[in-house]
Amino acid sequence: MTPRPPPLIEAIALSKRFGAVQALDGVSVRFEPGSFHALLGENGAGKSTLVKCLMGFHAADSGTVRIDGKVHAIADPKAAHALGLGMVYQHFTLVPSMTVAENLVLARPDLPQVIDWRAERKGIDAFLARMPFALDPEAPAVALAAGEKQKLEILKQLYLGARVLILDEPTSVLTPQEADEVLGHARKLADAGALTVVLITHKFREVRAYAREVSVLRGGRNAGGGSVAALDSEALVRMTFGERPMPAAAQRGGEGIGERCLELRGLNALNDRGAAAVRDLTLHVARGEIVGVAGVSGNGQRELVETLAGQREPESGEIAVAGLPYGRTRAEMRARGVFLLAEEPLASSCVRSMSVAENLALRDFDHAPFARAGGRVDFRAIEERARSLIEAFGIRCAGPHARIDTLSGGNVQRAVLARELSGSVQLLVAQNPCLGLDFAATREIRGRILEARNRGAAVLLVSEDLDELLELADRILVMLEGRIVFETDRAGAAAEAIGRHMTEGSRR
Amino acid sequence: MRARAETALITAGALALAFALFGLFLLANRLNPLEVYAVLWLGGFGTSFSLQATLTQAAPLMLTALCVAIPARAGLLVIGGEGALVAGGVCAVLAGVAAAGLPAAVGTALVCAAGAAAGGAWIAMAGALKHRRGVNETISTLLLNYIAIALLNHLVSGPIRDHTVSLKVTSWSIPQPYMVDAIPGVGVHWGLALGVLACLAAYVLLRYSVPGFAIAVLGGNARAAQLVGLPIGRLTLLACALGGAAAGLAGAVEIVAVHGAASSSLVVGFGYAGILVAFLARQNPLAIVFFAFLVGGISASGGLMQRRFDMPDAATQVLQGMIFLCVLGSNALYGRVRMFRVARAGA
Amino acid sequence: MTGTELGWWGVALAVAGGAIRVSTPYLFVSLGETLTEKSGRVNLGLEGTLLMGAMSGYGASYLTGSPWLGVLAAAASGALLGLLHAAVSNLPRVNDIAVGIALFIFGTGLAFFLGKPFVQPQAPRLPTLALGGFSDVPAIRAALEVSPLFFIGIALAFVMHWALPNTRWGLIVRAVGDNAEAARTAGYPVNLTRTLATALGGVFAGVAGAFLSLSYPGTWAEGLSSGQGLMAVALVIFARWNPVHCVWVSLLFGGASALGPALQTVGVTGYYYLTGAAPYVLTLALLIASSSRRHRLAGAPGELSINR
Amino acid sequence: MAGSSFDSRRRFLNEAGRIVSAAGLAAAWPTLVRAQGKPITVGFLYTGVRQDYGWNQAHTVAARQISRLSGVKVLEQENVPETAEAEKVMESMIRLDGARVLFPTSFGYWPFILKIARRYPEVLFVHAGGLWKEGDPANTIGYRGYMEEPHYLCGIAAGRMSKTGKIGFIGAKPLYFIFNNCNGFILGARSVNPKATCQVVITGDWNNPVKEAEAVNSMVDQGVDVIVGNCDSPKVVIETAERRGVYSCGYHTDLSALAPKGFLSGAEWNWGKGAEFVRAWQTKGSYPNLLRGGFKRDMVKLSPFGRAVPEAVRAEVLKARQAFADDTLALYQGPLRDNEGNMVLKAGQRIDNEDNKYKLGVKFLVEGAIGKTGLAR
Repeated sequence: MTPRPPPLIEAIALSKRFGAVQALDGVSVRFEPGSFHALLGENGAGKSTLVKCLMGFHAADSGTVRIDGKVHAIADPKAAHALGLGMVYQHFTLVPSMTVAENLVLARPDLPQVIDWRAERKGIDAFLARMPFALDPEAPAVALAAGEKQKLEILKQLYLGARVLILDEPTSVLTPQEADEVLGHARKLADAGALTVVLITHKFREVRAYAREVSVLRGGRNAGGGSVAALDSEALVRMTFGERPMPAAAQRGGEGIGERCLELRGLNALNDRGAAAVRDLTLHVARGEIVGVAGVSGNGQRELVETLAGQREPESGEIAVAGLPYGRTRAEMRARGVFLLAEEPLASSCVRSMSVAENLALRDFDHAPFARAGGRVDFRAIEERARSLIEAFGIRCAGPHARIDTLSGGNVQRAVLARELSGSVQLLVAQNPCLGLDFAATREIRGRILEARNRGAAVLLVSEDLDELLELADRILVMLEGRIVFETDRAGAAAEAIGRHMTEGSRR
Repeated sequence: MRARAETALITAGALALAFALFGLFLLANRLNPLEVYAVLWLGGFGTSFSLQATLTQAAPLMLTALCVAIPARAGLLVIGGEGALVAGGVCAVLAGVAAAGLPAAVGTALVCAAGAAAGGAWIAMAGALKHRRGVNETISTLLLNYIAIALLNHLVSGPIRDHTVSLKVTSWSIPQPYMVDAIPGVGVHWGLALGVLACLAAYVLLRYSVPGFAIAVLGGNARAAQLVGLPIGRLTLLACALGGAAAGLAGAVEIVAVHGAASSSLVVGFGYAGILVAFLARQNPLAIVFFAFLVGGISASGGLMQRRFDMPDAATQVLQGMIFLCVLGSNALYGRVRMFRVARAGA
Repeated sequence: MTGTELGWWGVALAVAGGAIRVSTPYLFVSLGETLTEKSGRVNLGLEGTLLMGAMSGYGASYLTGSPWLGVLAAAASGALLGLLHAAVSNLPRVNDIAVGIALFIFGTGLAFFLGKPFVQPQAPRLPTLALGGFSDVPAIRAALEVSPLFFIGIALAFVMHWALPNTRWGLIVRAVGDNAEAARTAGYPVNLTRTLATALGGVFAGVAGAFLSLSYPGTWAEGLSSGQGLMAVALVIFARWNPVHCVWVSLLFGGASALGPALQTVGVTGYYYLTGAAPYVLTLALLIASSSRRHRLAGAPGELSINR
Repeated sequence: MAGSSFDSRRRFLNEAGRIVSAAGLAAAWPTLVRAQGKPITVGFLYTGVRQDYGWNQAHTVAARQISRLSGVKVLEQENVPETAEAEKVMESMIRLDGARVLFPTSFGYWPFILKIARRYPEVLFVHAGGLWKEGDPANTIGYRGYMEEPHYLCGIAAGRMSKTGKIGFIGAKPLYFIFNNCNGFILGARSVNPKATCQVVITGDWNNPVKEAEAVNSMVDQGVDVIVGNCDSPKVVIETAERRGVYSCGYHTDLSALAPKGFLSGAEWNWGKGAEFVRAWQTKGSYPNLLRGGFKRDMVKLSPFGRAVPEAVRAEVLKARQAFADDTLALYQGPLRDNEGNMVLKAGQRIDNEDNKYKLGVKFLVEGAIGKTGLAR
């Protein structure tokens, strides 16, 4: 099929409100045909809402969308596909049990009732030949690595004849090396004039390396933009973060590094699909020390934290806390002061149907004063303690009886923080504690983690946010494909070197 | 408190809808719904005698409903009440026969305990398979039902058969003193008292006890339960064992209060009816007492409706099916009813 | 009469003949449930659908005189109950397994309620194909007197096996059952697809019922079904959601049911209950062997409520 | 779906009534009509469906007959399980419907009758199990026909008509009366064909169409060409036998309509005595507490012969029936071995046809039976 040039996409004064939140407030943006346009902004700046309006997922409250000059009301994704718009989402939209070929063909609107697979395969092979990266059409999607899945998502949109490809934070699940490969190919396709690429990201590195134009959003409003070449990084930072002062580094205090608290030796664990996720991992965390584990998600960090949390059985290797083998039982957690901040607090460490007070008591409802003689739970005591914690940790909620799933993300994390840090913490394991939180909440939570460290707790901080690690960690390890591949102490830590190790020796 | 009112209103609405639909069904079969419902009231609830009949039906349902409700609290969907009841009945008889010669009350208590233990073990098997091997508990308890019934029939017609009884194929019978008769003045066997007590105990245990709270955490979010180090395996087994014990007790009651021996009369669908009662009560043990009474009343009135209107006995099943579907459908309304939205938003 | 003393060889023949006769209802319910579960929904109510099919099939055949019209009526009643199951299960926060049990109670009650007038009369039965003509041994001829529904069932198994990967609807059903979010993003209606799949599953179960009442054992009675509908879910797991495997699994279940009576005719008595329960024990054993704590059963659709 | 009007249902019930041969009733009819007495309500309880061609339908015939008595209103309730519910249903009929005579037809209701009979002396409980013994309440009656006698007659027909000399007996459960019927059937057949053998299959359920059909098929595969089924509803056994082109004998009611070609004859109940009990209770007359009998007391009947039965065989069977009626033919008489070779009755030993105690204790199958009772000796 002869590639028609991609259309000019113009969004004029788009506004969209979700309940109390004004997600978009009169945003205008213009994607030139064949350009590689980055949409930059913090989490919650309105990037996703904007493109979802373009793709017809949401109907904008006001404002118009013009394609090649003609105004279009895009009712749903099907209409957007018809106009040549295609989008790749952060979460995968693949059918695991289907092969690459089936996933490609599935999305086609004009799929005949009976599929002639010989003809389809010829079409797919010809299409793949034109593409910069190759995938085995017969491979089931479930067996693909994260990077290959992302490539298949992109191939799916191109196979559908998308001429405007919107990538929503595509590299969050890729190794930097895989991200470079994917974005590099996208850039080549855009330069060839066959495709307009819109990259939604909050990573300056990617904007500088690949985008030609950039538009910055802040708080749902236009915050500047233009050609990347003409803007230096200071300008980009100012547009993205506005005049806010850079987060003041919390003061580091405490009596310095004590003896070893957490020791892992030769730890192995599998992921949900039975593939090796944590490979022969050895590390230790001493009292009064924050050890950061850097790495792009999908390299075994989730499985490591789940193993420490008791949510996953290790295949082999030893886990020791305070010198003793750690079986992740409730008694050991209590005796040795082991606490954990999971990545999605509501999904991993709270019970949605229970109240805030009950969730705060998950760790100690079976001990006095909350458990009375004869195994009776004293709900009054639980409620009293909850009131004091809500006070102390500033949890905004409708009181201790409110269901926890009625609280905002930040407040849920504060509640979990209150539960985990109000005791005598010897070892704290935290995974992406500030994921998706607003600026103020992030600063407060990082402050509390540092306080725990200053009080002598050993902290293992697993995070995909390099800035967070640089700010908090005394020592930073890099985890790649289930192994520790690099270590640096706080002084010698350089974002560039850590970034390289996060990518070196990647699979291909 | 507001959430409880919401549940009551929506469930009442669903029941009203079900009775309305059944009314249409009666009209389609040239029967006057009002007359039928009058007889249903008379047969199930109208006179002191019909209340007795209803309570007789309701007693086993309370226990088999707990076999669904308690595991549901731990997030498991168990439909093995029928098998646990049968296992309970058989072991109750074996215990009674083996421990003959005890004082009556002790004997009866022992027989009931054996029944409960057997039922508990039977469903705990499904709990163990779920925890250790990841086998889905709904399917395994369904299969265990059929296996239990086959074992019952095999044992009763062979190894433990009482050959002196020419009346029917039945097992040895327990010593006569271990049998109990009706609760004086109520005209219903002691199974009723045991059923109500079991529901109360289950409510208090699940709501106020430490293991009950732990089971609720497991049922609410298994990952959170793991994170705070709760013993998932033991809690799963405990929830299944308690549920199975309730159904096993129902089997033992059929022995000590009704038949005196195990036979195919143990397999009459109390297990499956318990699933209906548990879902009507939305797995709340206190509400089970009420809905067992309601479902028992419908079944008890089935006979009178049959006699007065020459209506097939299956009519009560059709009505129960409609009630079940309407109440399940009403789950969609929670959080949607404007009046209660404030309760849910907790603003 | 050339009735030779067949002895043990007779048992094998009886089990083979029995396997074919008794397996057909298992085949249809397992194919129906496979399709329903491929779309991500479990229908435990097939026992009620089976009985409704048996009743409406027998009734229609009696009233119209044509057994094939009976099969059609059974299919229609199956579709209606399937649609009812889908209608309630499509609602938010409704557990499709509980809806299945509700339909098991409702369908069984409705079948026995409406079926009262048909217990007495005799309805014309489905014809059978006499495939044993070549042999003069009556037992072989009898064993090979097979209902056309058996072959239709096998044909449908292969058609479904071909259709799932090779037709548009097949892909949509598999997508909806494995990753509903992905199907929704690709613009396919999840609930509508599941409704159709459950309705079609109901049709299969209805036809299974018609076989019981119009072909073998060929009567309408309240004790007709003995859990074939409920067992469909276990059969499908046994067959790993593969339609062609459903054929072998059904033959296995049919053979086990025929084993009991056949053994007795050669004097092996006293175990009729245990041989009857053999299929259930087998299924449970397989379930235990093939399940693992970590990942789902091979071939299991992702959205199945019994897998999460 | 088919219409579900109740009129068509009533039509079928009457049709069932017509099937029963009117002859048996005609004799007793005049005496029943004359009896006057205060109006009375009679309640029937069934474990299954009334028109099952089987056990329940046989009782429905008696219920029809009783309903035609003057001043009698009959209530019927189906599918009453043998649990505590049965007790409540009986009480419900007494208290809510004012029933004064109850016919709990199923075998398993007897213990519940004993439990409540003393509480309702004004109600007569009539049970078809024939299990009344000294000490049981006076207002209860146990009556039952010796069905082994008509089975013996069917055995004669089977012995004569069978070409392979192999006949088949399908029993529901391993109970004494099932074994008596089976022994009667075999003894009848061997009285005319000493080498005849009988396959015995126990299905294990009172009502399991699939197993019953499988049993018939596997028997016919073994060369059996005459089959009788002792389960709640013999409809499936008769129909399957007819389809396999072999002879069949009926049980409970007259099933000749279901097997025009292969039907030989059948053993039928005659619960007619029930009407006499009702009349006695109505008029405060006397009634027996235990009534068991065969042809001599007209408590059992033989179905009309099928087309296939030649004149000679009919005559032979009717002669034997007369012998039973005159009590000159004893079913169990020595020398008699069981199918495991033990001598059960020595030569000259004769068991009276109404020796209830002996018959209750039968745990053996006579010589020629292939199969085991599964009962400890």
